[in-house]
Amino acid sequence: MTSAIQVSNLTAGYGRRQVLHNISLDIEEGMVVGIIGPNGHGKSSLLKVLSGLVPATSGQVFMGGVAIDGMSAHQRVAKGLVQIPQGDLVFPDMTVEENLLMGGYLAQGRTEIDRRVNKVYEMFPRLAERRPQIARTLSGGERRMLGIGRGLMIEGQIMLIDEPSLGLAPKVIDMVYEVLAKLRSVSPTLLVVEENPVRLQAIADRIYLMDNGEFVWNGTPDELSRNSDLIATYLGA
Amino acid sequence: MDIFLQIIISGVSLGAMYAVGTIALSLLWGTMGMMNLAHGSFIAIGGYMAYWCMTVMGASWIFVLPLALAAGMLGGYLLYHLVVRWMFERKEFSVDIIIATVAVAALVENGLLNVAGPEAKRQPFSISGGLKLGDVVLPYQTILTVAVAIILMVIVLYIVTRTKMGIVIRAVSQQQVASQLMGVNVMSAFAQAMMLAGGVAAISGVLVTGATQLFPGVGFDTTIKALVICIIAGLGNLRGAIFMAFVLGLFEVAVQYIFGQQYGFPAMLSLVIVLLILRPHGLFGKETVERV
Amino acid sequence: MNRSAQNTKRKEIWRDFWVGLAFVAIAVLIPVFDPGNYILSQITLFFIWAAVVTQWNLVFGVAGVYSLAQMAVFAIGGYATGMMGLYAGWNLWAALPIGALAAVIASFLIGAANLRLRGPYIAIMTLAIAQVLYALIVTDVECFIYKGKLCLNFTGGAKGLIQYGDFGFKELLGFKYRVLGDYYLGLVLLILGMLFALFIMYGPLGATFRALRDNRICAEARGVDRVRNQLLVFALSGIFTGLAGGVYAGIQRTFGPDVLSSTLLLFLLSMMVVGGRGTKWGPILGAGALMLVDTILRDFGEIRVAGLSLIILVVMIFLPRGLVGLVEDIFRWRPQSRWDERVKDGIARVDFREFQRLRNPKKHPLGTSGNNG
Amino acid sequence: MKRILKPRLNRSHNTVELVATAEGKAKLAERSKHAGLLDDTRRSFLKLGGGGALGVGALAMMNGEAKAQSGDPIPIGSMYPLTGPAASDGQGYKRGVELAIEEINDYGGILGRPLEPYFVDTKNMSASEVVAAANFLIDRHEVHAIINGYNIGPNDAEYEPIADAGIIYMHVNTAIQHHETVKSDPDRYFGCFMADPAEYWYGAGYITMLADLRDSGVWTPQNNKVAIIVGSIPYSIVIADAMKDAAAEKGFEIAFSEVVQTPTTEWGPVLSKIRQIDPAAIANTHFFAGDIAQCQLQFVENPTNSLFYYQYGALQKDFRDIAGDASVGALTGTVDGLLSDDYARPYVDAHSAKYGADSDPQPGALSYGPMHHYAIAAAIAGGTGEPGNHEQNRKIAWALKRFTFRGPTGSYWYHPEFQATVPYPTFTRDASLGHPHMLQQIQDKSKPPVVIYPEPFNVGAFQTPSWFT
Repeated sequence: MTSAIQVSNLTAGYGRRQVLHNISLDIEEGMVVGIIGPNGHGKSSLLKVLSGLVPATSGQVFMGGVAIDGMSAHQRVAKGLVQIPQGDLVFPDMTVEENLLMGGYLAQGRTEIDRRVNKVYEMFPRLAERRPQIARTLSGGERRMLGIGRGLMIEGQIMLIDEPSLGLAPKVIDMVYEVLAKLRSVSPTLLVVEENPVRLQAIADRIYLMDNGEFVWNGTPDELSRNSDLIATYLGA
Repeated sequence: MDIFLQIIISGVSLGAMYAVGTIALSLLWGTMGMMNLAHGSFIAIGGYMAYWCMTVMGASWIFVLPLALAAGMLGGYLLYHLVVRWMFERKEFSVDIIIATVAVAALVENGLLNVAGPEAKRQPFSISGGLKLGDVVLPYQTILTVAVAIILMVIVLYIVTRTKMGIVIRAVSQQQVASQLMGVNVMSAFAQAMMLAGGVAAISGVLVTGATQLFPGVGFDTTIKALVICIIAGLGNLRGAIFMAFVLGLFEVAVQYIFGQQYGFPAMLSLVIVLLILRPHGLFGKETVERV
Repeated sequence: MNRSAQNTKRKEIWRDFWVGLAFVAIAVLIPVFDPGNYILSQITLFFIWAAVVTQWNLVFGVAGVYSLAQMAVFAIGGYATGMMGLYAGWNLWAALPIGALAAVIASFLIGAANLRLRGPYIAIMTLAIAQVLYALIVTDVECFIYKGKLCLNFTGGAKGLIQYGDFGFKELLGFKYRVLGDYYLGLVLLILGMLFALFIMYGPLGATFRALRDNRICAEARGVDRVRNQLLVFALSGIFTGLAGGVYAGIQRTFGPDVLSSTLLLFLLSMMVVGGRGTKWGPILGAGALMLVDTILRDFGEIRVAGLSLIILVVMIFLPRGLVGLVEDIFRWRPQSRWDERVKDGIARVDFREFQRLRNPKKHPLGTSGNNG
Repeated sequence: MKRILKPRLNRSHNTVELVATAEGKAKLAERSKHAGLLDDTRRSFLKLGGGGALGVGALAMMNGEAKAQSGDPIPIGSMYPLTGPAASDGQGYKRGVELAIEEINDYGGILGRPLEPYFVDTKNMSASEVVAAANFLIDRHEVHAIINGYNIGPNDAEYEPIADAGIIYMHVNTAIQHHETVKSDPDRYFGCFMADPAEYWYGAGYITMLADLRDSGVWTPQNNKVAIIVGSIPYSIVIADAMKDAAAEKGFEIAFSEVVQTPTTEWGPVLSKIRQIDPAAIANTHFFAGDIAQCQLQFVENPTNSLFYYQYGALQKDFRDIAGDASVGALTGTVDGLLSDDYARPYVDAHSAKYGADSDPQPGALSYGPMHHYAIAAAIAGGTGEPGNHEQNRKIAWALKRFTFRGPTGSYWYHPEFQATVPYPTFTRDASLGHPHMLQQIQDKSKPPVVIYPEPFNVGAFQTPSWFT
């Protein structure tokens, strides 16, 4: 199997403060990988370094065997690396449709964009209903769907999803994970960051545990659920 | 009756000038959150291009607007790459850019002073005469200015709401990080926005100087009034701004007529103060959600 | 506050003490070298502008309220002082407190008018207030009193107030040394104004103002009364601004609406930004730097304005934290990092919790970190 | 005999002078009906011209005999707005000084020492800017004299550093306040000269001119109403006030007067109010050329049968350029006008040779004359005086007052009491002592306005404006 994204000895930080220490990671094509860990220990930072929002201090990132370190965020998107950011970074003063159109920014041709939009509406019928509505007036769950749908518009090979369940009601989280499960069948490689592993265990092939900017453990979801020490120490559950 | 008509016509003339001068300012503010106090420089550049084209080169008036558009776009491009992009990421951008663009305005004014001289000039791209309505005259220049203001507004609105470029500019202004994650080159989107605004401002400069006169500091007054209008209309609300430009023009002229010329501007500013106290987000502005 | 924070604070106070002492010592000694009236009067002007900017910095930099009405407050202080001299016949020394009082009231009202506004709206609102003041003064054309054939308007009109007296240095020191009287008066004004500003910035009020600036919603949620504090910071900044207006009126012996001009306003605003807004020494450093540049450029006639603008632009582009930031970097041998800036806003919005964690509490001894919750 | 001027004038600085002048003016009016005035003034005019010629020649002669003690350049300062809204005037004054200094240096400078000019920009003309500029010129360049244009803001605050240094200061601030300041301490302000008559005289002069036009029969007013549009700076206001004072005496009624906040370009409301009154004459005392050109354009769109008079700004080329055809027929007046006679021609020619035919010689004339006058006076006094050399500068001040100089805008005779020039015929009956207060009319948009009043400076006749029906 070929690796979709490969990270070797990555360090990064903000100013003088180092946040990620020597991270290495190899994700094979079509895999769903979850990263869990306590709040504020570098999970989101790792995604931002991967997507190019935050520069790495050292180390390398390869996509399909090609180094992408020097690329800016928008160039990485063009290579097929999609990040769905944490919270709702939707465009608040644009309609649902316009938000989706922005997702299709790199797509060529009206018909292609229409095809993708319709695909997203199929996946999220709620969004189709809300088509002309201004994004800021959507509910939290709808906005999260919009964020994911917008990400799907790019049709990239790799999707980095940052805390999809953050701040949502359990019912809505169920919906979000239904969608993620569907995504798994569509095929792109997924890297999902979550604070809590419970939901992730259902869809992930492999789970990494991050603490203080380092991976301290990795294994399959089954192994995780069997390791009570780990759960007690890090996840407090 | 004539007096009433006269007030309407003077008010519309003034309002047309305000309106045409407001569009570019409102555009930049609405998209980039940038209060461009160098707006007046673009107005002056447009005016001087017209003067240069028709008086110095002796060319036809046909070339004036394209030339002004090109000069304004170039100016917008330069302003973005030389100044704006360096401070855009800062937290205090909204204040920093005020000071920076004032410095740019002073620089441009000084340059024009040294190159073109301090004298007030007649800007030749204008129509004299007017339509006789009884004892009152509706100047053709006013009709032209109103027409161009509305055409510019329609074009700008079309670009911003209907074209890909417009959607991208709006997206970038609302959510930079997300735009990047959609594959948008934020820098070039802003450069485009500034070029559009620069071109529109330069064209408005041709109109404004045609109705008044041309000198290096010509844009300052228009800028101040345009700012006031944008604020009253609400952040970046282009349609509201155009509407308010005419309302304020009429209001100013009516006050001038009833209470005396000297009270026009202070009354307009007082109205702004009262409006802002009552409606802190402008008349047509939305309450923005504050980011924590 | 824990012990180490207290230690840093004490260290900081001592540092400010020595910086201040050095500044005062130099300022006191300059006239000994007899640099001429021109230099002395330019430095006097610097003292006055620096005094205004330090007070403005409390509102603009520390409390983060983008008010552009500071020169209007200054003007009201100056006009009130001059009018007390002209119409009530008061000695200007006695009129100074009245000027300060008038300025405090005006500043308070301006703060009240802005309570519901934020960001650039405040800038426009305050600019409009200053412009209305200007327009009302220059259109005041009724003769209020006659002095000989001279018609004097109530406010002095566009011409400005005249003949309200001065501080009496002419009689006390003679024509030749009157400049020295002005000089030391300006210095005393700046020293007192700076002490006042430091006192506020070190005190609990300063911490509250900063908390409101950095995160209004969190601060309000924790029970900070924004309305009360905004009114307070406006009123407090009015005291020495009004006094500075009075001192300026007494030194110039004429006080006109040109102090409300946008050129002067932006010159002073540039002082604050170039120096480093929200910092303790930025306003003085910025005022000194810009006065110096402006003075040097006086030799260059027409390009003086252009030169000044260019320098302001360069500083703004390359030194985002102002000259104070540059000085800090020089002493710490640490280059400014763009990512430092970015993390403070853009990126930080994405992950606010991470942002909080990243804050280095040592960098902010009076720290925002303690007040942000 | 009927006194022409109201008591308020007599409350002024110089009762005796003014009353005498008032009587003189009455006589003048009477005599002008016969042809006597012409002869009188023509004679003094010739005398005057001769004096001017002597002036330049004298400087050359004195230079020839001078044994130069030193060839060091003499620093001369100037401080006016070179940037900002009044830059147009400031740049003009700068050219006037440059041109005069070039000419003086061609003749060998002052007693063999060339002059070297230093210019400072006073930006917004505020008190602090101008005082700083004066201090700068004195301390840094040690200028021996400041030959200036005008600054609006300082209210004579700049007199203090200049008086401390004891140098010569000649300006055209056109402000009555100069009289008061000088009279308050003549010994201290010995070096401060105002090289043009105070704005105060404009108002009375304008009404007099209207009356003369009416009385001579070239203009038949439709009624006795006069409307005044008042600019919002003191200069404009003082003039308007003086017009109001003088109107009734000449049989006019001020039917309308309104302050306009300037600068402005929208004149619709005020013009429509005036239109309702339909006055015989309108005066606009705002003086920015571009603004009042708009006023004229908007007036002509829908005119009334009124003479339209503009203060000063209409003299400038900008006014005619902007108003174009609409400018023809407009009246303007000044006590600072560039004369259209043979005496002024060399200046005009030199100006267009140096700065191009397109340049406007009007503002430069106001600094050009005083610069020459100073050079001659300094040569007579035996040299210039640096800051601190009160003794030498007092000699120059004496020479400036003693020897009248004829410049391109009229005669520089400084009144001994208030050290400012005076207007002819409003203040002095002797054309050789005054700056002529001229009424001018634009009769061709491509040419400077034509002087139509007073004798002997007039070169053309009043024409009924084209907008009259």
